[in-house]
Amino acid sequence: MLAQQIVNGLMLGAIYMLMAVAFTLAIGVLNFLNFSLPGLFMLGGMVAYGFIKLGWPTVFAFSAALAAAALVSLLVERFAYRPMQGGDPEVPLVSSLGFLVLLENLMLIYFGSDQQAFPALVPDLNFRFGGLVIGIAQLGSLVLSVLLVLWLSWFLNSTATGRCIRTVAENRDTAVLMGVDTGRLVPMLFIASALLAAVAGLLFAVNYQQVSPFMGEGVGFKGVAAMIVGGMGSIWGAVLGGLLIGLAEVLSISFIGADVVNITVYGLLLLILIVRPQGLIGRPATREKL
Amino acid sequence: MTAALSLKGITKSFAGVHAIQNLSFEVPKGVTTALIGPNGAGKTTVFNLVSGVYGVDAGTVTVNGVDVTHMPSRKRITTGIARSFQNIRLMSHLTVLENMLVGQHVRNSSLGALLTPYRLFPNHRWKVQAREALAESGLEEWADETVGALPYGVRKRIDLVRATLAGASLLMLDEPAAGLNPSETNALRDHLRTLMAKGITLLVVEHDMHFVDSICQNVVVLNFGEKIAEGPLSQVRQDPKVREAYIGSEEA
Amino acid sequence: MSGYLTGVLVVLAFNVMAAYAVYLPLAAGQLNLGIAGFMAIGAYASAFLTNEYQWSMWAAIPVGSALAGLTGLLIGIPVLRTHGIYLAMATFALGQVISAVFLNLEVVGGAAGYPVTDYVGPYGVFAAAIGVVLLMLYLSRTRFALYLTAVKSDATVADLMGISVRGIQVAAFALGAAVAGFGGAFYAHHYNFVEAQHFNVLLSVFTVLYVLFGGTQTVWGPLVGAAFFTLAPELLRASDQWRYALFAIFIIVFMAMRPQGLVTTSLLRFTRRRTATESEEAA
Amino acid sequence: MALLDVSGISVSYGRVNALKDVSLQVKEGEIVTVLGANGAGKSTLLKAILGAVPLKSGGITFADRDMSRAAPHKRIGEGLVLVPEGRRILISLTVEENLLLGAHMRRDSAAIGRELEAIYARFSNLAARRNMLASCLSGGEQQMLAIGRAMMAKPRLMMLDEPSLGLSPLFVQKLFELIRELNHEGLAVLLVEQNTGKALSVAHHATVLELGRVTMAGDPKTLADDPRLQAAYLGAGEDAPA
Repeated sequence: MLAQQIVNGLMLGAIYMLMAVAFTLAIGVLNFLNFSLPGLFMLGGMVAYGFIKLGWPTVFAFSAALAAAALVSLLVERFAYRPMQGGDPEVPLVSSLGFLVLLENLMLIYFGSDQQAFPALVPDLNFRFGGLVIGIAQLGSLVLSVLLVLWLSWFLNSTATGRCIRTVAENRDTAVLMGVDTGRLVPMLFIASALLAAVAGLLFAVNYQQVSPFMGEGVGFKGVAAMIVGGMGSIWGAVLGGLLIGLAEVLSISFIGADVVNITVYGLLLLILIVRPQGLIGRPATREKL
Repeated sequence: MTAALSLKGITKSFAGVHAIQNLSFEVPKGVTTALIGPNGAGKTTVFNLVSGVYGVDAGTVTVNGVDVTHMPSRKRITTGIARSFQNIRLMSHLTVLENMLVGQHVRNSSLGALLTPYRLFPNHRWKVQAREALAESGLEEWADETVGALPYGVRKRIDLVRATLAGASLLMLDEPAAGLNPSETNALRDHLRTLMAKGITLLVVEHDMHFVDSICQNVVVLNFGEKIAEGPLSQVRQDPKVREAYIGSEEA
Repeated sequence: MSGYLTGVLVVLAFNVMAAYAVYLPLAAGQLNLGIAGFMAIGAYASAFLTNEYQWSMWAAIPVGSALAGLTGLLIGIPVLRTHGIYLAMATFALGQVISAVFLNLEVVGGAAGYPVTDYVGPYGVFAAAIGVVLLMLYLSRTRFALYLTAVKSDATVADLMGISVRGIQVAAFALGAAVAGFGGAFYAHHYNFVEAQHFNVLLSVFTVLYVLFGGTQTVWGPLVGAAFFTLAPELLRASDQWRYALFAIFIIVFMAMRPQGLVTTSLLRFTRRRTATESEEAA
Repeated sequence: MALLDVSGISVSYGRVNALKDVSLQVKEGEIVTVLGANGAGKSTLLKAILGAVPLKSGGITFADRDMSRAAPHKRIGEGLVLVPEGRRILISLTVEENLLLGAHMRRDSAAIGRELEAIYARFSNLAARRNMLASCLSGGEQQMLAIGRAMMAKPRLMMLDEPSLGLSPLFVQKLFELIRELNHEGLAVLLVEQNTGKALSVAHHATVLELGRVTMAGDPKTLADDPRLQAAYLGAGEDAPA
């Protein structure tokens, strides 16, 4: 039924939304399409799974997962982003893909390639509104991701650090002349986007109760698609794009079939890029000055 | 006789700020003209409007009698106009000779030319011609060097030679003498005089007034995107508006 | 030649063809992250023609390649209006859509895969790869290659010099797509089986890796990159996962130290000069 | 002891030497101007003093601290600020956000609020547009915003890079009045200008750069009458009336 599918679509969309916002922070501020983020998403789910299996309390396992993602993200900054400044834009992209491949294979060596069952952490409680069934984990995740994005938006708009970040996004040279300490701010942004991706990974694990070394690819790439559909560099674009892609995926699965997901989702992306490359919310680029 | 370049009522604004306002002037054939004015007066913008990097908001641009106002930037070079760049825009991964071959494109643009394996023939016609042009400017020793690593003065000359290779009758040079040492400036002056002797018309943006004085017959002065004076430099220099624009009034 | 060595060299030949398909547009500054999609078009189209219409594969392979090139042309015209990351994402999406379409196309077997009747042996594949390399060497001697670099280096100035930047970009993109389709068509007829899952994102991405690793400044870069990536893992006697993990570390460290790639113009010039001096001294 | 002491600095971009052995001093409460034609290295000098381009040799001392290797944010934190060439207003931020950006390193929010109001009182045009995007300001208003933004960092020395660029004569007039006013309130100023006459009229000391070297320095009144100065701009000074 449609209303139920819309709820499910919004839930999946919330995860894409977090990923899209993570990508937006990297690309909007640092001009870096950071393909290690799907790996950090996976790391969030897998590390938490590993520690829970070892018998750690959930809170510690989750914290360890977030810390691991942040730490790896700092390595990405150091080895994929920092050395490439001023070079061809595709080089850091490829190095960050190297990190994705590395993380996936390290997890593969440790856990094997099978899907692992993530324990049910939230009591299996459902709310019913008429015919709608909403799981408590589902609702909690949706609320948490919306709150995260709202907080981030507030942070960027209303704090001194947020203004510095927006200054770097608009013009990095000007930011340096204004005394913005990019040496501190850039690693901070890498940590922030890693945490967003890892939280998305945790929410995914809790909701769908499964993790695997390759769980980041599909979700991560759809996060990129969501960011572009909404409009690169805009948080609200990422939100809109994430929800749209989530809905498109769930609705096409339930009304057409699982095999066509890539056609609808990436077809939508391709269409947007041809018709309106700047995305639904976004400004077109202007021609350079001589 | 048609002018090499004629601007009529050109207006351009960026984000609401007027960059060029109702600007009109002519560059007659064979009259070396300088476009001068304080920083930010809009000189480079004029070059960008003429070469088509930006479209004008109003007015017409005519090159050698051809109205190019609405012509795409790529086609304008076919009307006989070529330019150099203020910040030396050479293809830094290519060699000097290869940059020259790119500069020749407009005269050698057929599909056959595109697919001829010219690199297999050491004495290919177009290569010989490019080498000759380099030799004329004393640059032949650099021909096979990658441009990126060359000294500033050399790159500046390469930028100029590349512009001449389009076979244009009107050359627009954006600060050709900027950053050159005195002997390089003298060499440049000689080079430009050779071009003038070949019948090429020059329009020059330049800050070095000695240099302008030594080659230009006519001077157009811009300030705030408007023409404030025009005439020979010796006359323009006396103009109170020009002095105000450059030196500023002394009473605060 | 032992069966093992032949098998490795065949993989190398396919990787070389894919690498040049990525290299052509990349030399003009356009990152194609959907090369696997164009390989799929060449593979499926040529297989379909030999299977269903009993075409000779020597006719079907070029037609498959041409169809991939045509798709590149038709898609390239609208997509190449975008730049940089937008273009990379558009090609990425395109690759995903193409392989998803084949996955759902029942006339070519859908998800079950598509067996191919005609067979081309290893020497045929080698000849195809050598043909592609020769074509690239030829192109690298022409103004077309010069303009690719010019467009990448400074599109605005190239435009002002009268070069049709869009034309050059679309041509490079479509030609790259045709080369990918050519490789894909040989792939189908060598392995006698095509499945859409093979033409996935990782294939596209790894191909881009070879090319950037080898370096895009010279025509030799993709060849060296593909050779290294195909042969080096064979020498690493480790499990697949360790192999990939070590490889990923190697890529990260290498790109951080030498972002311009292994083979560069200055490297070539340096060795050429060295050999020239040495032969003079010998004489 | 001077507030700012630049001693023998050299800066190069790749192989090009942009500054060669440049020295100058700014004392407390002083306006010093740096003059020179396009490409003489004036902007590079200011960026080097701020720390945005590295020194090849020489040293910079500000308020008795060696700043030769300090990052820009350290120097700005000490009260050494730059109003950059072309104003560099952030157009995706509002007017007020641009001003607050200037104070981003300070934690004394009450004082920041007071100074914000003081700036609005001084520039009523900015007050009226405080919540609008900075892109809607005119050129002159943008210059006021750039100076206001620099003031929000509580500067002891303000460096201005070609502040009169692209401004109408009326606004240039206002701008120099403002510079003089700020100086009377105790701010030291290092001013780079193309508008030589104006700059010399407000300065206590002047330095002329040519091709990255100091060629003249001294009292502005004496320099103003020096024919060599005119020659540096308009060429052939002999036939022009002084």
